[in-house]
Amino acid sequence: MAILNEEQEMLRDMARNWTTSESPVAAWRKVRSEKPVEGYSPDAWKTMAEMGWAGIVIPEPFGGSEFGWLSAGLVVEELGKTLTASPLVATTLAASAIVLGGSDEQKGKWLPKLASGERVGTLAFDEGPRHDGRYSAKVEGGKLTGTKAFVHEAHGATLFVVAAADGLYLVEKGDGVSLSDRKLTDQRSHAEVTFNGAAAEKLTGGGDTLLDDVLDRARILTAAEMLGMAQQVFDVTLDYLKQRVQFNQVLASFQALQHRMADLFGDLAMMRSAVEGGLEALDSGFGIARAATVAKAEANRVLHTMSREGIQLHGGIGMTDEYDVGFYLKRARVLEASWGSTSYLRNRFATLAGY
Amino acid sequence: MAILNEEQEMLRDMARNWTTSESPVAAWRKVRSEKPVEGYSPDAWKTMAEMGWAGIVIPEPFGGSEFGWLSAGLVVEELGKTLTASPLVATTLAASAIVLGGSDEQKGKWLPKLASGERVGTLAFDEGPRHDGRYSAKVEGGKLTGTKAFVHEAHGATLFVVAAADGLYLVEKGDGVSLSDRKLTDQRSHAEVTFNGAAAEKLTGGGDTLLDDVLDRARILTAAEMLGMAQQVFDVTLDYLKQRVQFNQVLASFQALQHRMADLFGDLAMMRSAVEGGLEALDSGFGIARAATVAKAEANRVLHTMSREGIQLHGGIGMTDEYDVGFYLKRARVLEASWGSTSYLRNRFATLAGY
Amino acid sequence: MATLAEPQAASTDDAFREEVRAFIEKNFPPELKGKGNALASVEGPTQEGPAEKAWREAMGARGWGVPTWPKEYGGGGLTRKQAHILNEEMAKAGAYNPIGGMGVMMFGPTLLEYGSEEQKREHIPPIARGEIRWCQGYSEPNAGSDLANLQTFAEDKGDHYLVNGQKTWTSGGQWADKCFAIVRTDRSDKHNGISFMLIDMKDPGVEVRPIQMISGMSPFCETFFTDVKVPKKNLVGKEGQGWTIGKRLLQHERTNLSGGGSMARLMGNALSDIAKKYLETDENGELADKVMRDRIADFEIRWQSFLLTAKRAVEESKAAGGVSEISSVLKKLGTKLGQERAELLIEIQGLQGLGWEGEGFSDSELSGVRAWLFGKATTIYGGSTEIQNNIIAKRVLGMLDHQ
Amino acid sequence: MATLAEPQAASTDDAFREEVRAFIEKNFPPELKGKGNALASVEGPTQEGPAEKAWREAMGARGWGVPTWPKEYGGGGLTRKQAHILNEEMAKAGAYNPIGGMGVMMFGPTLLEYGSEEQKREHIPPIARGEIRWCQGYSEPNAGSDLANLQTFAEDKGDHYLVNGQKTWTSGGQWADKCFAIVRTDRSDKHNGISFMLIDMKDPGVEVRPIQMISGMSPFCETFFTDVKVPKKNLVGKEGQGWTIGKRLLQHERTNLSGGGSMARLMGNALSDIAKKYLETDENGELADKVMRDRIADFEIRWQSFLLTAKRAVEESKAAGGVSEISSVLKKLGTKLGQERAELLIEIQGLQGLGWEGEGFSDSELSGVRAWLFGKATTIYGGSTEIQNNIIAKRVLGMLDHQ
Repeated sequence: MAILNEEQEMLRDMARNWTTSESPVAAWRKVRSEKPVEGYSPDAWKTMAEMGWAGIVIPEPFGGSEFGWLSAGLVVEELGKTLTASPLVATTLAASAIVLGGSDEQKGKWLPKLASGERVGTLAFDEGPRHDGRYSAKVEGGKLTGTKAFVHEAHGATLFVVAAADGLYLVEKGDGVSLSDRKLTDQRSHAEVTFNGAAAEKLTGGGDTLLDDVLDRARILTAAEMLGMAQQVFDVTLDYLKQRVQFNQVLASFQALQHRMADLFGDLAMMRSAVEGGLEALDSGFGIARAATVAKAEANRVLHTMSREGIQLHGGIGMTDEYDVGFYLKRARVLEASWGSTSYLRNRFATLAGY
Repeated sequence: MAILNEEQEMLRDMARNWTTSESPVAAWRKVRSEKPVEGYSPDAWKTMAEMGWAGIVIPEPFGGSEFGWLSAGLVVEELGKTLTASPLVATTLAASAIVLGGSDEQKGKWLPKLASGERVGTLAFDEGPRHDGRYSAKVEGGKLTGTKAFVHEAHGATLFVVAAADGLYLVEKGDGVSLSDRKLTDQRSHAEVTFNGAAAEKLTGGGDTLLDDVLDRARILTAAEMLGMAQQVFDVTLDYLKQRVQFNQVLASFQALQHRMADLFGDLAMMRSAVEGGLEALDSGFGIARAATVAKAEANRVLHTMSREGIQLHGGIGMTDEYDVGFYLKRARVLEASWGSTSYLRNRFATLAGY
Repeated sequence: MATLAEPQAASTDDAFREEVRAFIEKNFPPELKGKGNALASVEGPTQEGPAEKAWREAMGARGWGVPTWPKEYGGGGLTRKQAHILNEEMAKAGAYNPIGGMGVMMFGPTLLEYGSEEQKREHIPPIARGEIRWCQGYSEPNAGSDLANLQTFAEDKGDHYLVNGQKTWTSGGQWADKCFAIVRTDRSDKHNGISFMLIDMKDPGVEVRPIQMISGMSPFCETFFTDVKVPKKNLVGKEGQGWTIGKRLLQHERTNLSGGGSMARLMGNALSDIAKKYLETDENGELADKVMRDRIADFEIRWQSFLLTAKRAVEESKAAGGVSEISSVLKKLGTKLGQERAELLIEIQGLQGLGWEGEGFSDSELSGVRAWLFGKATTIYGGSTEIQNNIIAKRVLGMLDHQ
Repeated sequence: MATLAEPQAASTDDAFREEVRAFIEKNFPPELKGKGNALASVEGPTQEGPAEKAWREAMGARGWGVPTWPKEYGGGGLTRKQAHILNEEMAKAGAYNPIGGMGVMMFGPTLLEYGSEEQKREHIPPIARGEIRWCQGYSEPNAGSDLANLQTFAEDKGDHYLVNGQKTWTSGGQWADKCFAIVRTDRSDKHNGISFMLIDMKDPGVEVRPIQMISGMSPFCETFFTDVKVPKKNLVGKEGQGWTIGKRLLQHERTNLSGGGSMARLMGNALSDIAKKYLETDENGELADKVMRDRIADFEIRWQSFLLTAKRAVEESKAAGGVSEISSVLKKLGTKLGQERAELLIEIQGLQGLGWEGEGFSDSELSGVRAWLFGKATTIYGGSTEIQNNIIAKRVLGMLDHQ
């Protein structure tokens, strides 16, 4: 765990208390069975916004707290632990695109609404089933046309940050914007979003690297959610092994399982370092691209193994819907495939390093 | 283990008895310290030839026994177990090139001498430190010019099968052929061989696939040697674990080590199937290219792990020159890099399968 | 090398091949071409239409659904070679074996070995005709991999046993007609106090609750026995022999889980063919993503090597006689590779390979996701990989526990 | 986010940086630029020329070879920040710390913690000046990872101990002046019967036999003690405290093996730089072999993540005070990655990367092979990976053995 300042510790404790008491995995089960149209509980989102979480990376003049990315990561990690369904990551990323690339006017118009939770934002970038950095959506005369695949939190979003061939645009939900459900195995909100001559406003700031800068943030914050998931799978698996008795011994006493847990513990340590390294890079402003690549690649690698081993080490009951551990597996693969598969990220790492 | 016929069982038992009593690893230690110029014991090679091993794949009319490739593989596997230094693999491969691509005259001239062990043959194909299928050696007016890297058994060989840009050629040791030592970590015979206008005779038979056909044989027979090595490392490691006491328990009783041995046992089973599958494909004549690729790729994969785990599971003593297990590690990497690295072979597998 | 030909055997085989072709020609309904085996699926039954029924009955009448079982109990009485020819010809014609399930894969072979003459005559023919579904009553809530810890008790009541207790992971319990179960008949002896018996799922006191799995399906049940009367003739072998018979059955299960049955079903098309559909190819027709191409080749090479191992195990056990200890190795390897394949498949398809339901996904994409999730169970049931590792280390390699 | 600046500390640091620069300028012999630290190498000593000697003495006089050790015992008395600045400036100037070895890495920190005032005054200053080589007397033929099984016995003879027994894996025993050893002083108590004492390697009765390793080198010895007299003042701590002190020293060893010392030495240039030398690049300057490129990136990402973990461990242990239990995790991860790197390096170079001796290979190729082989020991010595796994599982994760 990174060394936190007082403000960060407070924030983390607040998030941990809230998820534990108000938004445990049971809350996700409720969302799953009640199927609210947004894909999350609007009440929970309202509470989160009231606690100021939607504005953590938004500057104070625009209604945010500007606590920074490490702080945002701490909250998202806690949400990951209990699989809390919310548009917090998506909204934070949309806000960061505006912070980086918006004009003063755009910032003044949108950031306060995102910070207050009044608006839910999301990134609508990829056009195919995998993140490949190719964007063909076109804007002519202020009207955007193109189709975006598997947009996270599309059902609740009213503001889309859209990657077109020539840059990023803001598009409001409304005329020319239509959704088609894409229900993935994590059963969260995903949709194909079609823009058919929708009114679009360009983000003209942020320079040539704006798109990549936003993607780096998406990778790091997603990795933070994955870190929470991996930590939780590890913790519940360890607990299970300590309690379950087989052949008259607790499973935790079997050396083969001890060594596998030691391996997972080492992997988890590396994942945490990589993710916190990414968050700290964002706060310091140095080496972000590389740190983002390392953070998401490590998150992919470790959560992949952790979610698989979590099931195996639970044995049969881990395969049942009644137990939570399967949810982490399903969500893990969706996040793994978002904003860069492991192989995409290795390619990017090599390119950044010049080989 | 493949189902053997009587003749094959006899041959394997003969090889096993000979290596166990006459050519254990101690024999290799003797070769290593006495440094005979050929890189192996000429007496041992003489005995092997007298037992008929050099002619196993050579047709009867040319002085061989024509027992076939599975038989050759059984002998080579036993040699691999005790790390017997010999030019048997190299000579068998050179002979197979002549069997496949030689004219009747060439067969009559060379095969009997290879079968009797009077001549040692070897393949001089690769021109760089890795097998890449590119050959630039040129022949003009019957004179071959080019440099071949890391030729196995070059010091004892008097007949080279050389890959030139337009096909395979036979070159005798002599004028225009010079050697430069390349002492590798396995301390066996390897040299850079320079052909400077050396007299060369083309192998005109065998069609377009001659080169690949010979390479497939090289891959399979090398894999058979690797199989013997892997089997031996597994066996001595298992013995060691059953004897060594730590914390008042034999190491074999530790579950973490039990599960690792079970993994290695499974890998070894797969390696054996792949290698025997390759040998059987050569005997049946069906699906050779694919089987050769699978055989060497699996040999590379499993022996890599086995040689590494063999050291680790032996602990400190496995790191000493006094123990044998380190020799297998060193030889393993040399063979792994010969006739196709794992990644080269995967590429070939995909190409053969059309993707 | 010369191969010894057996001209007479060969001509007999040729004649048999002709017989099979004619049978298929006459009996296999063309509309079923390319369809799978419904009854054999652990995912649950599908409705049997008239064509399916006709085909099952035709195969059942010949005993060809269980081709190597003895004719006297309704099997085909074929040699392994003939059974192989039958499979080849069915594959060529797009036909399939309509008779399968746990009765065929596990219970039948075990009963043929341990059952009484009367039991064989009663139970084997309906299995051979594909009329009866069997389920397995092994696991209990506190006895997953640790079967010696069984609690379900069968009390001796003279002419019958009175069975009480709870089983779990009963495959297809909600669709099964009968259950082969191991139950405790003696509380004083952990291993020798277990017996193998057959329970009618329609009997009073049998209650079944499907378990929902992470794949969304419910192929397994919790099964509750409350004062269920089981006639004494339904005891297989002797009282106390359940541990031996039960383990033998597990060997058949392992062989099926890895070698032929489930694994092959899980596999389907070559990964590379699917990859060519989902990923770009370059000017040579190769996958443009060389890293993914390398990983697919890595998998397919090992899969090839596994298939060779399964084949070798069959040859060796035939040479040695009986089921080989290598079944543990095959189960461990095959299930691991199956899971690897499912993960690779998802990665090849990207988010398109993670669809759960609704619009935007093809049937094969959706079933791929369910199979990926369900496949996580393959390294847990039938003796988990950890248990197989223990078996390999101790029984095969002789690595003994601390005494 | 705003960072609280500390203007005064910063200006002090700047002054210190200037001081370091001036010192290097004045004392570092330019001909040594880019050379490594001979004394610290486990591979054996190299001859010390006049320039090396001058540089070592200059650094030793300042105590900057052990920058954070107390001044009163010959250390530098620097803060961690200052030590960091010293390292930075040396790196910039191509200079190096000429003072190292087991005395610096393991024994010194342990003696500073557990030694008597007299012992510190006697032993620390020569280490700080780089004058004395220490070796480690821990392992025995039947007590490798299992130190509680120690047999070497020190018999109490009033004013001295009489030591008899055999040690093995004594690093650099043939070049060492002194040995810190754990020996048994009480046969009736496995753990509490062990004491930590200092033995002069020149004493009569000490005999050393180098062990040849698979890498061809002999960095370790077997050491035999026959009636060796060890004065009582050479007992560190109390009798019976050897287990506690010995384990503490191992924590320092682990930290060094993973975090900073050996690992960094093993590393050298980035793999990708080496790969660009040995492999083809395409028109974009990328490695043309995309599969190898992917594997190198895989390694380098994890290496990056490991370095971040080592950094985090330092920060956290500073925050918590003392050496952290995470040293086991670092040792395990760092040594594994080091071995992986060595294997990858060989694969990148093909057979050119497997040279043993003689013509045709560069020095760095040859030393890469030796390092690859020697590196196989890193997961064995200093507490094998298996032992680290036990420590992590039991002490960190609380997974207890069957009681």
